[in-house]
Amino acid sequence: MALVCQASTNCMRNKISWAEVTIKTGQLKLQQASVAVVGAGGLGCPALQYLAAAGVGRIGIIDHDVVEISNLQRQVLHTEARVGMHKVLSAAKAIEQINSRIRVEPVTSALTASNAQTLLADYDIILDCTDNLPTRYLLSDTAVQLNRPLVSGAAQQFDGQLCIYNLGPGQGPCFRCLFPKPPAPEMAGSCEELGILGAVTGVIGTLQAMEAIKLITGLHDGRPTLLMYSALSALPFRNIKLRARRPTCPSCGTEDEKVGKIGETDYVAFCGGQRPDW
Amino acid sequence: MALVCQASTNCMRNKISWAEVTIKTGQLKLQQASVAVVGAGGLGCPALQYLAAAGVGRIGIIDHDVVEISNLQRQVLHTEARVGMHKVLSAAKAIEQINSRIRVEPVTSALTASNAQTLLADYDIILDCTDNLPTRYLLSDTAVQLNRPLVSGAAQQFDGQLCIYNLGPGQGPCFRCLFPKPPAPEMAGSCEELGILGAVTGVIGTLQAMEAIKLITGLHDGRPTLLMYSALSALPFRNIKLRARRPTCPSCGTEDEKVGKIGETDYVAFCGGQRPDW
Amino acid sequence: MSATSSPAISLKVEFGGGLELLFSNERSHTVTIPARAPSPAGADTDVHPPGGGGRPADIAFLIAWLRANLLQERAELFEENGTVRPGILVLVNDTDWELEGEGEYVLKDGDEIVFISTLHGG
Amino acid sequence: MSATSSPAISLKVEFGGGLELLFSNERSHTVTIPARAPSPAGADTDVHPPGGGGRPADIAFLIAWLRANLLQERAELFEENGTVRPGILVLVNDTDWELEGEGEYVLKDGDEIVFISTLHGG
Ligand SMILES: [Zn+2]
Ligand SMILES: [Zn+2]
Repeated sequence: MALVCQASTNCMRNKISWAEVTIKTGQLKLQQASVAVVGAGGLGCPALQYLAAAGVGRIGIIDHDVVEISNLQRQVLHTEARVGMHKVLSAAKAIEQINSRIRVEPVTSALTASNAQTLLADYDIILDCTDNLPTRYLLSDTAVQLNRPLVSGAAQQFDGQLCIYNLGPGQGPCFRCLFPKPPAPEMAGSCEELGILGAVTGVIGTLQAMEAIKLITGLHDGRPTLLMYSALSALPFRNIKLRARRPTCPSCGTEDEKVGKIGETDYVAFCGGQRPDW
Repeated sequence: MALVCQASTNCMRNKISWAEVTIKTGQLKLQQASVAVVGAGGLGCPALQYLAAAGVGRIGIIDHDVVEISNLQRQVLHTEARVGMHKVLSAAKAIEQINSRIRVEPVTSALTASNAQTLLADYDIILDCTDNLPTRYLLSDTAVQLNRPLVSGAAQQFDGQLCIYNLGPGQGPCFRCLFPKPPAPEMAGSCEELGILGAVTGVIGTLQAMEAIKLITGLHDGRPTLLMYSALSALPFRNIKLRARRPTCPSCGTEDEKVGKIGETDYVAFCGGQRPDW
Repeated sequence: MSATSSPAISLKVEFGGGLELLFSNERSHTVTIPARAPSPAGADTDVHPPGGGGRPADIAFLIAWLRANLLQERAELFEENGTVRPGILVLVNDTDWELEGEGEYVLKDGDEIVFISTLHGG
Repeated sequence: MSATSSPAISLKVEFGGGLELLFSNERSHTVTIPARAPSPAGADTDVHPPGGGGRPADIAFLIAWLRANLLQERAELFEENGTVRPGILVLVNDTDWELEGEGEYVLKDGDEIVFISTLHGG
């Protein structure tokens, strides 16, 4: 269902057969795939929308927040009528209206170091659509432990970032390889303080769905890259070629070269003490 | 409502005041703005979603099609329950659920050379979210006649294009300046033949909303560019610097330098005789 | 580098918007073309004399060269009267060729030239 | 071009992910820095002798230069132990600096160097 391709004669048929074959087998792979989306907010809504429209067979959604009226300026699956409902249930309802054949698995618990592996083990791909750094580090470590690619999106004000961490088991870097320390809390700000333009999360969240679809259908080239988006820049998109994983990374590094441990990490403390308001 | 920015103290307040001011005045401008979206399909759905979420005060939607089940793989505002309904009414319903303060003006007529100026004259900005070339040329000519920027999106298979035509009255090129002739029908194919990956229309449609928001809030830099998107390429986004309008353009050219006329053009015939199946 | 008799320049050539169908359905090509066009078109005052007569290779020459050497079918959908068919947009290193002199732009080694048609779906 | 006593190189430097707050809240800067670092760090065997001693300007030198000349406040949020604070990613012409030798990458005129932190919102 992801791609429609009907028989027809008025174009160069032989030339598009490759695309057709790819598309047909891709549809089957999508139906058989499972994706976990962590966060049903600004990034999660468009990601869920396009995963569902593409026909991904099973979709898990993890988020403990409830819909607030102020969310509606960028969290486009939620509605005024569903304010107060758990975001994952609101999103599940929206997905069901688009494509009732999708199996949606909503989880209303917060993701924590103690439940992350259990909640995520049963999915092929994990999408990081969260809005805070402690969960981002936790998700990266969990994806490494479970050997899953982590399609990570982030947005602030007019800017976005997109990266698949832990790409091709053991090849691409994890979040900790690139950013071994979180930014200073003074600079990080909160979503509330800085504001996010809804269309920025829309672009990044949709691209997260796209990357997941490429991974599922075998259309991803396997090279780790970071996409930077700046809505107001004269060059709005930059594609950055990334390093391989870092052998000394405490998370994804080679067993006897790892420097530091993360087993007992308190994720919140690591990101600046008292849980900040992001 | 487009951007939330609340008072807070734990970051460098003086440094983000510019962003704050921009955001506050931007919200007012959005409320007072009007945008016409032509086409409530793959591009129109995400564009409408983010225009509505951003709080654009008045949104016109023009499309004569009705929702079909096969649309749902990329036209994310429509639902299984609304199959058979006019797309513009389905989209209006979805927008109302997101933001009931938006004034939505649905038009179920097809856009034609005889009604285009009347239907579009009352909007500040026009979005081309259509799926066929004759309407694309008609919209470009109409935008020139009405002196409106035309935020144009297009998608096929894994590729997309985004451009603001007729940008800054008389400065940027119109669609005809860049593409004086449509591609040969043998090469154009149809959406049905070629298939479109839903997430591609999602990316381009969301970026169309972004460009409209930038124009409305005064954040656009006024330089004409063409954004090319190729979902499978190692360099997925390319930003192309464009020419100014062409003085000899039959549509937007200087009055006594124009070559050719388009007044009596039959748009369908111009694009290859019998109306093709796009 | 390759200094002696026939200097050549290497270019990255891309096709999009359906034009790739005419070129083995490959979007991305690396081509090596002569640094000088065999038959001079306009001014003959050579800026770079080595390699004999003719004019320095420009985009007009590249279009002819692609038609003769890379195009697989339906030449009339790509070339018309010594330039590209109207409706094909040419990009020189991510800039509209109109800003670079169109067919008269003199090619440099490593240039990236893109030929696209408009997309129309939505 | 500017040939005589103090050769310099011009770079495009960008900041993102909040780091711009430390640099006058401007993301994009064009800076001109000495082509040679005043105090040699490691190997002294000069590849490009003009301009006197020292080592050719590398990214480690750029970081020190930015700290001394462009940074407006809170130096400890940018620089730490002669390199960037961990958590800052450095990009050299759209490539992760780790693939380019990190601080030892020797700068060329026209290089584009980007410093970013991770974003976290969603
Ligand atoms: Zn790692
Ligand atoms: Zn024109």
